[in-house]
Amino acid sequence: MSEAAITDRDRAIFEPRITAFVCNWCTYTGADLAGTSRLPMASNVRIIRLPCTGRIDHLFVVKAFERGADGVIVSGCHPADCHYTAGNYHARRRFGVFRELLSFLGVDPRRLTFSWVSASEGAKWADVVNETVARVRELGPFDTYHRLADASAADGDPFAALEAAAPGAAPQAAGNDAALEATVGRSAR
Amino acid sequence: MSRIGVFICHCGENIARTVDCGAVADALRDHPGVTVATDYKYMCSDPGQQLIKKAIEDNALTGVVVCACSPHMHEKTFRRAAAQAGLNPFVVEMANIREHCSWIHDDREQATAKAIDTARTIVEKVKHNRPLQTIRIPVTRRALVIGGGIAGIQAALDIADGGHEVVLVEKDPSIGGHMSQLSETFPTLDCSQCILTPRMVEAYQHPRIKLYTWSEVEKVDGYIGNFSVTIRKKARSVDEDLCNGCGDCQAACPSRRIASEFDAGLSRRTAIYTPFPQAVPNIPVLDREHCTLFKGRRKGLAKDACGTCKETCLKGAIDYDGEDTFVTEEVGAIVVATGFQLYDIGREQPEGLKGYGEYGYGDVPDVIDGLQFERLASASGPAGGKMRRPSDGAEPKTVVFVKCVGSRDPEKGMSYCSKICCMYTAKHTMLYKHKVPDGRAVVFYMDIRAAGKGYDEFSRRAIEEDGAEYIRGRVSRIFRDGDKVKVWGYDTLSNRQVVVDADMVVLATAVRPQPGIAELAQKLSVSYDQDGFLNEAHPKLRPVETNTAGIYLAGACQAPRDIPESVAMAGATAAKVLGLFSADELERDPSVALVNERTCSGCFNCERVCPYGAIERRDVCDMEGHVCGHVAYVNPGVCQGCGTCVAVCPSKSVELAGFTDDQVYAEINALAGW
Amino acid sequence: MSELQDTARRLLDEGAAQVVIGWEAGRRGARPAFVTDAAGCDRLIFDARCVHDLATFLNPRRSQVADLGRAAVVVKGCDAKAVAGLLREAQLARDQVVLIGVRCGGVAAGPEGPEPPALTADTVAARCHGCDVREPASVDVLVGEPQPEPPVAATLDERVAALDALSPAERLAFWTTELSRCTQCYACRQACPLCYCERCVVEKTEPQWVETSPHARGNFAWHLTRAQHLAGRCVGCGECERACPVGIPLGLINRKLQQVVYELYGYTVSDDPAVPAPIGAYAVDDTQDFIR
Amino acid sequence: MNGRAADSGHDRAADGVATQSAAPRRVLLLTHDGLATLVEELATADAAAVAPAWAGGAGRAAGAPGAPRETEYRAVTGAAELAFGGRLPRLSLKQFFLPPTEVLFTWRRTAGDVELTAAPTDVPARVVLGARPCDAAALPIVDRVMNWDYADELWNARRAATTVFSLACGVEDESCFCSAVFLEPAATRGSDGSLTPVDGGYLVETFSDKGEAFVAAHADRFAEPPAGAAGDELRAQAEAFRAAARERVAANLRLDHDRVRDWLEHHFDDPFWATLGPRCNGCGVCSSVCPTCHCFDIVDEPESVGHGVRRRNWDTCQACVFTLHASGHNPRADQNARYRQRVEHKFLVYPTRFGDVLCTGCGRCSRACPTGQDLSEVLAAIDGLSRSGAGPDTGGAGRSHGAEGAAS
Repeated sequence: MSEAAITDRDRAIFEPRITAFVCNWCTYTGADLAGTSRLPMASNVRIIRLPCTGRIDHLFVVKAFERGADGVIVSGCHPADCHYTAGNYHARRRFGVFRELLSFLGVDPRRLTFSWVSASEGAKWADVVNETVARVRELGPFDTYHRLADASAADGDPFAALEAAAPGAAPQAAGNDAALEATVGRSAR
Repeated sequence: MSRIGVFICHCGENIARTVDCGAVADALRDHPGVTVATDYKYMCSDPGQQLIKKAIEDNALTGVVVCACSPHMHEKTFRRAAAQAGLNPFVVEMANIREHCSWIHDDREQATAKAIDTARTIVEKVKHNRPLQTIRIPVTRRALVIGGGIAGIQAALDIADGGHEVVLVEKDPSIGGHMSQLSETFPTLDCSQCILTPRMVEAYQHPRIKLYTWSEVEKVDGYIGNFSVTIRKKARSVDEDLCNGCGDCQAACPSRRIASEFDAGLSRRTAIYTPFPQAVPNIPVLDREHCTLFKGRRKGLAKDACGTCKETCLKGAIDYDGEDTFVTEEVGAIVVATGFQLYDIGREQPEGLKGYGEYGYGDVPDVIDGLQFERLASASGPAGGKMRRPSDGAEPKTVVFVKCVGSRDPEKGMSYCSKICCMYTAKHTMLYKHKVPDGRAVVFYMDIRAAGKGYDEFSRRAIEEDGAEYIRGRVSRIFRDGDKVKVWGYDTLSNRQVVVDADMVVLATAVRPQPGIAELAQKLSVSYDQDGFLNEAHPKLRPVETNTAGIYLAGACQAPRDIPESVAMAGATAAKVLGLFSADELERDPSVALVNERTCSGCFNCERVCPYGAIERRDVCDMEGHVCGHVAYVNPGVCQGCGTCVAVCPSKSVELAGFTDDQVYAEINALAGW
Repeated sequence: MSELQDTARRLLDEGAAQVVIGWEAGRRGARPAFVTDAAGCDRLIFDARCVHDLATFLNPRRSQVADLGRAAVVVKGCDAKAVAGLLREAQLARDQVVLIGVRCGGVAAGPEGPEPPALTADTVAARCHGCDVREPASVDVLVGEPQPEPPVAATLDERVAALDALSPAERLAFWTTELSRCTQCYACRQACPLCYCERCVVEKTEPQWVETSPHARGNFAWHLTRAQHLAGRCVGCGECERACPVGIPLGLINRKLQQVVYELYGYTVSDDPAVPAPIGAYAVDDTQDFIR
Repeated sequence: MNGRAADSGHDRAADGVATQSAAPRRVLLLTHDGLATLVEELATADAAAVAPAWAGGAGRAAGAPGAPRETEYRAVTGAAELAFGGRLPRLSLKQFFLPPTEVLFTWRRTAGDVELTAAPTDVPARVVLGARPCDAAALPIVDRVMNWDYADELWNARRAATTVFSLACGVEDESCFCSAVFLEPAATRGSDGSLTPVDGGYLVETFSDKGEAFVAAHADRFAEPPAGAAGDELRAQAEAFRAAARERVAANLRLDHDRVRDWLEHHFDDPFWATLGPRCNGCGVCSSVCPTCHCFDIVDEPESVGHGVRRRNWDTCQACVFTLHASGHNPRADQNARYRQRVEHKFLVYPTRFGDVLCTGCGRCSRACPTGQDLSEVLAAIDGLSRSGAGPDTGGAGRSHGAEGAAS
């Protein structure tokens, strides 16, 4: 089942759910500034505050998607501004890799926003929020990921899978043969 | 089972205008683990806080969530209130429904929904908050100051005057540093030694300052409040207690041809020597490198080749057999004030620097650097303060000054500006013109950078009153031409070549950190930049602190600094140290990392990423007590709570108090199906 | 062969090692062997069937191996990289182990067969393509004749590129199908020389970040985590994929990440333990065009 | 006790004589075309058909280079997918009765109360065509465990809903040893019916009511075997096929179970075990692919606040955490102990309780093991040790490691 099929759902009623992991010193404070400056922005983002982007684990992002997020924002201090001097540098490397990994496994990178938002960039935070919401609204709900567990409500039991006809269930196992010959070519070693 | 109280603040109309606070309270009342949920006009007001305290007492709450403004605004307020009601302050969290909600949304329905989500998220987090205790670390209220230049002396004096003991370590035989070599200082042209010497003596005689000269820091263990420093006292060969500084030994010493470091090589000294008459302490050291006796011993001669100083010394203070000794000092804070060196641009260049052979420095005796000029100009200098050039002692009638030699030159030298050269060159031209009124002072410059109180006026005075000739342009070549020194330069303003037949040339060479700075930085686990200057913790907000808590920076070890800046930094470090010493215990935020030693695999990713060197390796022993592995340990005194170690731990064996995996997981989980 | 056996015998006789970890011919093909006496050294072989990454047995948590005493391990180039990884990450001290390096001309896809197969583009392991350590450095003994370049295999890069060419939705469908077969038996983890954790993250239950249930959701979390933890560390020995009982193409993911760390940080896994891994380090001017 | 019902009287006699095929109730003929049509009509009907099919998977599915493609049991929709006569399927039939993960119940917390919803046990009817006899035989063996002190509804429901037709096996390779564990390549234990290849199709035999019912429901697809010589000829072909296979597998391994059990009972601390552990990765692939390994783990997985699912997942005694105590103590401290556990459970513990062995000799564990641990080889070694009456001080002690060394 392709995402396209799902996103046919009427977008008017689709309100993206975005989970944001932000550092306490720059982005969270920047978001505070956006508030004190009364900058209106989409209400689709839920912020989780952490001391530093260095603390943000790739598992947070995975769990957010598992728990129904359609998009994720990771935001912290600009390079050289890190309250802890290097946390954001380490985060930049880990997420530089993880973003590629997610994309390779089929999570559209457009569902992820990484940004540097300083404590003085309230307006930039508003932009980051609005752009992300608009982009994810365009992509539609991430039900394919949210449903992965039901997908194998199949429970690896092909019979159940036949009934559920859910994506990824064992009957499609043969599917990748075709997919493979077509795309990945030779049988792997 | 959690018993959480949720308190929703209207913030007058600020929140209530767009968020239906009553609805939030109703929604949260049904949330698992919530015991009370109420809204109120101003939670931060006194009655508001009373309301929370009463709820805590009446319902034996295990956690509190205040839905109001940003935690940056009032977290402290509410944590204090909860503490007064007998609740651990760290089980109190704020849900930001003002800055992050009511102030940025107009749709009442959406805003209220978001406020409810936010509140639920924080409630779920608080279910996993653990009571935390403020970390207290005992503080040894003694300080170590490394470097006895003006910065080190000032820091030592300020700390000692503040009532705490200071250990001052200087690698040279005397304190005083570069400032003691200067003749006059800008922008006032007052005599350098006249203002410095009293400070040196004051430091020497201060009851709370323990001075180690001819000594170096060998090893540094421990952490803020609890450093243990091993100091190498280099063999002085002179008993500091017996010696009375009479100077007979120096008068008697047969080897008298050794280039004087103090006079920047422009004069000669003896093997046993005090670097300069006002040296503090006024106790000589025996330079074993050049001493005839020790040369002999190194050759393996059966009988000592000399012994004159020992014979001369009436106090019997000379000891040829003394070795380096080590002392350990316990201190709570360390001030690094190791200062600078001038870029030696001669032909021999270490560490892959190119140097400036074309300027003839080191080959042409009358081409000297700024420090040598200071000695020439100094009343206590080799020429007694008369303007005499090194080669033949003649009075130079034309002196060329070249600025930015090795500075602002990424190609061949340093990319940074050495900052002090513009001012001291202006000073040099003045000193010269005052001594040789009919002489020419020609200055080649790139820019004149004279920011600072009275600085621009000073350099203008050099040009307008003392008639220094400033030529904007670089010098391509300097070479000997008979008894002249030819200077080929280019005037970029009039766009023509300039050739000057000079009698002497003064090069304003770049300011560089002291040799061996990298080794010292490693001992202190302080980082340094590509040029070797030590890194401050934050370029704007923490300019005199380092990333290693308890270690501070003063003067030119951090970047090129002039005297007033160095003194100001020294004062700043003293203020930091005195602040640290204001109590026997150092209080720290308890949100620090903790390693689960049972599941730690000892891969030390945490150690690699920790910006503060807070990770230590601990042995794991088997039942027989043999070391069978290593695990990481986070020193709570050093940890700053960034949590970078947590994210790189593959087995999730590190937790960050206040932001544990449990807490974050619960927050994410709370957002499911919003 | 005899050179390898003699070396092993000598090390045991001299007491330089109490056990030699190498390969022997089992009934179904080559397999790891643990030789503790000189006589047993005759069993040692090295040929194209010796695919196993023996560095796996140096994991300090494998007490049943440690109990055999100080080990001498036979390493191919790729195995040497894994050993370097263990040294780099403080799981092993260099003086704890004797390394017998073998010059390697490539190995087959699997250890099966009574005889080593002739290496052709069809039989050679994909991992051998572009191998840069055919003659392990920093070993204590190096045995065997210089070997020819292995034949060019169906390279993983082509297959990765094929997947890259798909749309995210197509890739998600592809991997959902692949990963739905995963039973989270963790054979991939156990076969990995660098998965040595005392307590794997999936075994941390408070909280349970990675669901251990082998539904596609848990399987995605597991394989994302496994791959992320191996980024910049994976030596590409391919043991995870070979161990997988349901044929999940893990090699594609590992290869992709090797490409990524190279493209982003110019890093390739080295057999020199002194070369630091890319994750856990950083450069101030690291690429950040993915960051707004 | 639906599960037991399926075990239509094939329990091996306790005297240790190998189980022979039971006398068929009915003998029929199924042509290749008939099979194809049958599969298609089953796919369209409610009753899904599981059969060995060509394995999917971009991974190293093909096994050794040049080796025939791997197969897997899967619900098939067309004859093209069928891999009858292909290699032994990657995983056994177990997954259709004890799935790698299954929901036990979901919980939802409503104000003050918790609401539980148990997983449904109304499994739709299903048929397995072409099960390997060693996989079919595993079902009644595991039935005993699943109905020992507690009747496992989910297992039993799936057993009751499933009709199993096995396919007489031509023997996979040297790792097969069904004949050493009271079975044979054409064993009918656990089968409601069987197929045996003959010219033009398969000779079909039924052994249970379920088998009977199935052929009756699809009567058009099955034909009576021709009378007279032609029929005898077919029966002869079938018997020849079985005989050849029987002979082929017999060469692989012979065991004296009583002696093996006795040796295991008295050599818990034998040095022999320390010769097996070092090679073991502890990955438990052997358990995953094993038709009789049935250990499971139970986990609660939250879906959101106050809402979650309790699941049952495959587990393995080869994993370190399988026996790890909360205290940090682990009674099975190393892989030596864990590998011993696997052998002892199958050939000592289960036999002692149920008078049987927890193994059907399919050899999957030997084929799948990434480090070449070979169960038939290990059993042969134990058989040898028990024969030589080796005490704890010999038998591999301080000898070359690996079963071979120990056996020599």
